Amino acid sequence: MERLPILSLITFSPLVGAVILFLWGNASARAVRWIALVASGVSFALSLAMLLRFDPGRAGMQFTESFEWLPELGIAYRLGVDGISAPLVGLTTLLTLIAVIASWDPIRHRVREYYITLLLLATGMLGVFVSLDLFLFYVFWEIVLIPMALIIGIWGSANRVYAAVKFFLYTLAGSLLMLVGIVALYQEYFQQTGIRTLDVLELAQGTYSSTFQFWTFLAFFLAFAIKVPMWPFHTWLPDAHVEAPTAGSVILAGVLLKMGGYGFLRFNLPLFPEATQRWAPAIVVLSVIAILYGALMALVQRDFKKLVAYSSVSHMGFVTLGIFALNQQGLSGAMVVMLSHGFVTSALFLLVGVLYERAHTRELAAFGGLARNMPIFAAFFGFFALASLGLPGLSGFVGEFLTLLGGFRSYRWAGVLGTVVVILAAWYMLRVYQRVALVRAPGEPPDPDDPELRMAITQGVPPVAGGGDTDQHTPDPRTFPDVTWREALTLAPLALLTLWIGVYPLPVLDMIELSVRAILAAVTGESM
Amino acid sequence: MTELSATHFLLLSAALFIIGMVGVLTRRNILVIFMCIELMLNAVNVSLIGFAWELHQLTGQVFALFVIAIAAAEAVVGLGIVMALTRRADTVDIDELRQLRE
Amino acid sequence: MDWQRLLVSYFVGFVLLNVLLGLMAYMTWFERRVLARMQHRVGPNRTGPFGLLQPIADGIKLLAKEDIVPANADRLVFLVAPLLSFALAPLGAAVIPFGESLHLFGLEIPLLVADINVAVLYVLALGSIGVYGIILGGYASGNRYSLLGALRSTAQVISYELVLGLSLVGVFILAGSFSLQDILREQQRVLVIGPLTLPNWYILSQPLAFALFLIAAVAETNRAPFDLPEAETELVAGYFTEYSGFRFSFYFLAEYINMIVVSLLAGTLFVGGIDGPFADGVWWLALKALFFLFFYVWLRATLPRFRYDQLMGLAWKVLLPLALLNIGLTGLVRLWGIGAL
Amino acid sequence: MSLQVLIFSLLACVSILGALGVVIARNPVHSAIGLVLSFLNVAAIYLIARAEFLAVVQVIVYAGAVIVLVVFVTMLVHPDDLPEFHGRRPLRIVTGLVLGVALLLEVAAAVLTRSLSGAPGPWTDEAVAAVGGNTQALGQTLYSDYMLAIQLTALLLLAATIGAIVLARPEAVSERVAAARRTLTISLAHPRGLDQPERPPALPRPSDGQVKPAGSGRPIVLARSANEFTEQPAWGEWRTP
Amino acid sequence: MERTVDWLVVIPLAPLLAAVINFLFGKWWIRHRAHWIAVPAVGVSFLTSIVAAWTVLSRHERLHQPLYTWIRAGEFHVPVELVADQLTVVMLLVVTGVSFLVHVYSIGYMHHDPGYYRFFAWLPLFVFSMVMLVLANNFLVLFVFWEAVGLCSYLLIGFWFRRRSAAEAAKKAFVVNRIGDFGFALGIMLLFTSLRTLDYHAVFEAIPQLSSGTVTAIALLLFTGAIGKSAQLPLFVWLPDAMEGPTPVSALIHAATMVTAGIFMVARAHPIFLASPIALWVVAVIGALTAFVAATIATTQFDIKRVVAYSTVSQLGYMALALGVGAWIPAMFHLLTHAFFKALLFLGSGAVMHAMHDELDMRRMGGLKRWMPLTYWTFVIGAAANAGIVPLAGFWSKDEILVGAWVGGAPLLALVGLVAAFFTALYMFRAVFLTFHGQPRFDPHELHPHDPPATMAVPLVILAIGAAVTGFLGVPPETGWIHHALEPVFESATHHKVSLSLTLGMALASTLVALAGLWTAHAAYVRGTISPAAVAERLGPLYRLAANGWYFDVFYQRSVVRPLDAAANWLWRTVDVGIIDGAVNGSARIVALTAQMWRRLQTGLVANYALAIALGTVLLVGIYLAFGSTLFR
Repeated sequence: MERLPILSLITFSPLVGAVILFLWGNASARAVRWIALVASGVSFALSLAMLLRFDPGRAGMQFTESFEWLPELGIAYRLGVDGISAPLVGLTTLLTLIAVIASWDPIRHRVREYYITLLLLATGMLGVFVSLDLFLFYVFWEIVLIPMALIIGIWGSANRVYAAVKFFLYTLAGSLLMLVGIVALYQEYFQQTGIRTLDVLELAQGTYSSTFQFWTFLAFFLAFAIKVPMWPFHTWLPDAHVEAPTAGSVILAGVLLKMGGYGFLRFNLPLFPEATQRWAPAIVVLSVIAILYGALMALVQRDFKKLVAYSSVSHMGFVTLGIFALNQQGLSGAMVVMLSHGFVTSALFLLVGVLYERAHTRELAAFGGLARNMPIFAAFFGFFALASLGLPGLSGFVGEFLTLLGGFRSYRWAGVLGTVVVILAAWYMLRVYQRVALVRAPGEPPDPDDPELRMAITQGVPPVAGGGDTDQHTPDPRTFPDVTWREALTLAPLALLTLWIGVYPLPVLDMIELSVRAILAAVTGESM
Repeated sequence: MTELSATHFLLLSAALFIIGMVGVLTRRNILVIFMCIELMLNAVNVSLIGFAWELHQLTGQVFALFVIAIAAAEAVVGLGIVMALTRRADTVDIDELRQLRE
Repeated sequence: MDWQRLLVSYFVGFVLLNVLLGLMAYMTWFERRVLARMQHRVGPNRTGPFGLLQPIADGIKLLAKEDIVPANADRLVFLVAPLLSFALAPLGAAVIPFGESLHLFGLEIPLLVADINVAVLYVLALGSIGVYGIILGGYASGNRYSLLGALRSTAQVISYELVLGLSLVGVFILAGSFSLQDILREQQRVLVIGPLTLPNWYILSQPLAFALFLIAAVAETNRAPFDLPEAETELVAGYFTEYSGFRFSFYFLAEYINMIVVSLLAGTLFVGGIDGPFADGVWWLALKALFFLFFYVWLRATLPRFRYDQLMGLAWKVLLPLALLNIGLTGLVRLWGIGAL
Repeated sequence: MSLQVLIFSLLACVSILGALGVVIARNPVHSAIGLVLSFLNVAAIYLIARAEFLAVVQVIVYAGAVIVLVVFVTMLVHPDDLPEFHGRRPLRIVTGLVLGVALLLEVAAAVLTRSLSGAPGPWTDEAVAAVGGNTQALGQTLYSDYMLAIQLTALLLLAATIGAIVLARPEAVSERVAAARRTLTISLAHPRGLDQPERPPALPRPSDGQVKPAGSGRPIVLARSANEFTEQPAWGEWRTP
Repeated sequence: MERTVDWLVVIPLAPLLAAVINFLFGKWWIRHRAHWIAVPAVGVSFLTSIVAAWTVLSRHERLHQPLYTWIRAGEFHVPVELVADQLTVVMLLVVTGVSFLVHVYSIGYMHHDPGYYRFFAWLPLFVFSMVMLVLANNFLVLFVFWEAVGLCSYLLIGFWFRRRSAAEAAKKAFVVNRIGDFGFALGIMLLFTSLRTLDYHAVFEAIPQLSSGTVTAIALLLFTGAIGKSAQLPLFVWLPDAMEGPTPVSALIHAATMVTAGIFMVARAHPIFLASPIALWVVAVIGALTAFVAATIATTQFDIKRVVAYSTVSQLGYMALALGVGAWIPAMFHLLTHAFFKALLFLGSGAVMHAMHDELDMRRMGGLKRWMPLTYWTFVIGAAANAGIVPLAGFWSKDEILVGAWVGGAPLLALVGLVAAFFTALYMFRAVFLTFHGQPRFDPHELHPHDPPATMAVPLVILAIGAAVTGFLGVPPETGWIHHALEPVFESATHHKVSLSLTLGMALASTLVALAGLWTAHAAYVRGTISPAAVAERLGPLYRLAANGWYFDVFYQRSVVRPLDAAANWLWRTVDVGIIDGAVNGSARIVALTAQMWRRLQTGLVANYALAIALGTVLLVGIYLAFGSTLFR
């Protein structure tokens, strides 16, 4: 059947935009933005069509495309999505679109280069999710690295070069290990069957010795663990997030981290079932550490973005916990957490960006009482903060509960320790919400009807000044205008999706279900 | 050794090549080094033509032709570099040209 | 082995060389006379009838002069350079066919010193080697004027040699050979176009190439209006400022021999060489060469000297593209078979 | 020993002498003369090997163009201040000679102990003559079997030409490169240049009563009339009226 | 017995729609008309609840409405279904009824607030959440709305977000609740891992299969949730602080409905608790202790709302005690009556605050009876009901609890309850006397206290009537209307035969205790025969203990919050930045240093490079000559 190569179209339409921008040397900033918008919009629309036509009743790959590329080496251009990658493709295109819109005003320098980089990044990310050939996958995996490092390193804030280099080297170290793993796997499969192939699905059919599995698993694992990032490979993340521009953070948190989780699901589990079982307890330990550690770190951050970044570490800990719990709830939950984290954390970064645009600082101490002059901002922020702390009815809860349930089923202690984080998450998220949106601006006196003022008058207790100690002089938060319609446009779809996943996650869960079941069957060796 | 054979060409080629190499190694003037490199390339041509002649092939000549073309290209670029270098560093002494270090 | 042929060639060459030297000597006389006429002067007329003995007197004078080597000079090179120039100059004539073979004493004597199948390239190669005479002479003098003259000359000669070579490519394409014999043979054919019967001279089919060749040849021989290397007003006398006596005469000789060789070459390549009405023969070639030599003098008398940048600009920006255009056109014509002349 | 070998040996000897001259001569122009000598003899050797076209090309390209260029450049760059006039490096000469001798021995050993083992090709003298000579044969081979290679070579020469122009005219080219960079380059520099945009130093206010010193320390004096202006010395001491 | 209907969803849907509309369009469009949306919606909800209650109670059938499947992952299957049985409808009536009244009251109370629309968005949202909590058919959905009411509580406590105290209180409420939820969630997970289902019915069926250890663990974990939500010891600290919210909120959420969610949940899950005597014992002990501790604290507070708040904690303790001793129906009965009189008390104190311009300190009130008779009388009814004065609502329900405790095998706990009852009467009437009796301790010329407007007065009156008469739902004891209504739910629970003499005796005892408290309060604050200051002086440490809330807050601050902060800070600065990141940067530095060393090989001298090339050539050719035949064939 001659079908539309929809996955290729999705993947490469941003690239087309990038090429147009590249060739059109003297495009005005306005034209550049519109071109980027159209390119990412087309990609998004196509991915929506793809998701709508996706058949959740089939476990295997759908919309597959394949043609030989380097047949002597067994390298082919193979694309396809299943229930695991399809939602992530949708997430990626959506966040790319949002990133394009979110960069509309904040990026004022080297606009054309910026959007070229962004679109290139989009193609790379989409390629990672749709490619079924290890070679292709690796290529896309590495393609992602460079634009992201550029975005951090060029359009970032003060310490950006350090962050960019750290991000680049850290993740590159991981992916090189993965390359070693890929080559080893390729060779091993060739020696066993005499077939040279890099087709993931075919490689998964092979049986490998346990020692081989053990080490190759490790090679793949490290690449993905750094990307996720798991404790203790997480230290690039706060730096990268803090220095990246808003859209960069959005993409980084929303999509790049998912590539790690996706890698586990797509490669580590089906390819090395035995090693997965052997490594799982250790990884679960790391995951639980990450969950708690990230939350504790978030508790003491003074930088808004760093706080969100550490909360990402915590959330991604749920993902790995769910995956290596190795049961249906855990895996499905991990997928939902990935999606949810994509929406929620991206939105939080957008919100930080909104503030940064106005205050040019991310110090929490510089803010306060924003709910009065920025009610829409406060509403969005509150919404996403609640989603982030796992309030039921919003997307965070579904995933977290499923992963914790999965973890609890497999490792009781892991579930218990992981659940502790619901307290910590509430604590740090509400703390920062109060800090930023509630009470009063720094230095602002209490309102006339405030009991604090009454206490001050009647008992001589001086009111606690709002805000905290900041080194630099920052603008008064009371003068900040509320979110612009464009900013609201980036936030609203994320809010709707967050609510949708929270209230009616069934379509997503159904989409994931069979694919996850197939992976589980591969790992545990049970039939479906 | 009584009849002319490829061996003669080869020995001549070797001699020229090694003289060129020694020149490259020992001289300080970048232009002389340049000439020595040309000498080495030419030496290679000698052996190519020798083989071509011995074996009734034209391939050797063809390749010699390419070598000449490439040598010409190399000369043009190399001399351009020398010009630029002397314009900047005011010397042709390779012991003083250390830009490669940084 | 054909020792005989070698000997015959040697003999022919010897004769040719002597003829050339003689011609050269009277070329100077010819030039001075013609130039003088053009400038409403008389010219040399005291030494012998019509001043015909003037070249001999000049030669004796030069040979009798002291051979001065400047203290600053690179002695060996200084001494060798003019010899090089002089030695290379007549070699070009060796490949020019002066007619069909003669049969004397039971021997076949070709009126040609050497029939090389890369004859034209050989001439070009000689031209490029000839540069060394100039550049080494200029360098060895240890004199800035000389050096500058030499550099100018080198750049000029290299540039125009390129034009020269490329202008000939059209001829090569039509003739399908580098050999002058072949080229000549091609031109001896008769071209019949309708009612016209024309000789197949390449001046007709390659007019552009001919023009280019002529210009380039003038420049190649450092003659006016391209005589920049020896521009007296700017560079004293260019690369041979420091030369005197017979070494100077070598350069002088080389220049005139070059002129003659180039004229012969032009005559052979474009206007049919020995081909002509009534009876083919060396006299036709001589006539044609004489015309070109006259042309040289004519130019000298008529045109002022080029400025240096104009000179180079002309070569690279005008002549070279035209030469390439000519090649392209000729190639196309040949490819489409129209030129199956 | 045949005549051929004799001629060959003669030419080879001169050629090697020329090559030695290249290496030994202190003056690069002498080196160049040696090189030309060597090349011419090698060209003659080509003639022995029935490679007439190559022989001529060797002369035209190597002797006539490349070496002329070298000599040209030699004369352009400080002809009186050549490195070898400041002494040589004995250690380097010794190492070079040792290496050279070692390689020579190795190659000689290789050449003399082995024999040619290729199959003879089709281009016998008769075959070459049949197509009209060496040039024609070479042309046919070149433009059929080596079509792509020759086109690539052409491209290479073009690139080299452009490269040489770029290298030789840096001042003109830098502007052109900058213009190209403006349209086609993604720069890695930060858009704002510096992290903290450096503020220009505050200009002295008119009320400060100070005159900003010029580069040489001379005060800038505003001329009130053309006469006054011409009276100021362009260089040197400031005259107090 | 079970009937599937399709109108049950109206009960939650109406307030949800109101909330959404008010939230989205309130600020710019609806503004001060917000109540026109919220109040009718809750009214509809209330009427539908009545219909549901009538259907369920009269026909003895369960109503059931499946909505959709929420989560499906493997065998983990969570449908959203609405189920109304007897327990549910009683709760529904309480929730929607009180909510309706509070909504009406809020029209007047919140009238001048700039966040009026917001208030009328959050309040219906709470109603929705609470109703869904009650109607849920499985533990996870219960948990979802459990958290949702927590959210509403957060939003409403922090309603005046510009006040630091309000923001802090809201955060504290949420976080402390989360501690309870942590246990609750674990309980649900354990339940699922053990039984592979979360559906009430299926779970209760399967309980006997479980080992007693597991059941106890599940029960205790679930009860942790209840501790948090229903403000039991040791997690009650959030509730008094929650008084920073507007008073209607306190009335509705922190007295009448939300805090009883814990009680409701335990009652709902009673088969699990019944299977674990240890868990029941824990519930009872914690309940009794909470009742006592909170009562003592309430006695020492001066903030009128705090008094009422601690009273709530104390009353919730009673309910927990009832649950623990197996007196399920009395617990629910007390829940019902408590809803009325506590809502009344809060609304009454709200009226006082309204009149006193947000003054909360009873030491600056006094003599208000004169200006606010309606408020006074309704407040007295509420206080008396709370104190358990015959024949008001509180008397009947509390009496049943004490009886239940006595016969349930915990006479000691019943005695604790009695002691607490003394304090209850004491602090309730202390509040009444301090507020309404005596001379005004404020300047009447500046403040002109007056009775509230009709929208506030009508709910007060209705609630007062409710507080007065709802007790009769449980009369006669053990066989009242309420008992019959709830009987089917708790049929599996064991029933103790209660003798009439015991009932009467306990009634007498509690009445005496209550009157003693009343007398003490009168003596201290009206007649002045007892000096409260002197008593406080005499009791010394004990007084300070009570006045400072038994130092729970201090303890948490010192032993949990600050150490955790410090530990996190240490982890960040030492472990994260120092060790982990240090290792990363350190390895980078090592590479850089090594590279610096290698760099020396790069001399920049072309001659050296050429030499290296030549050397390499010589070596390669040598190798080729020596080993070529073996290496390269």
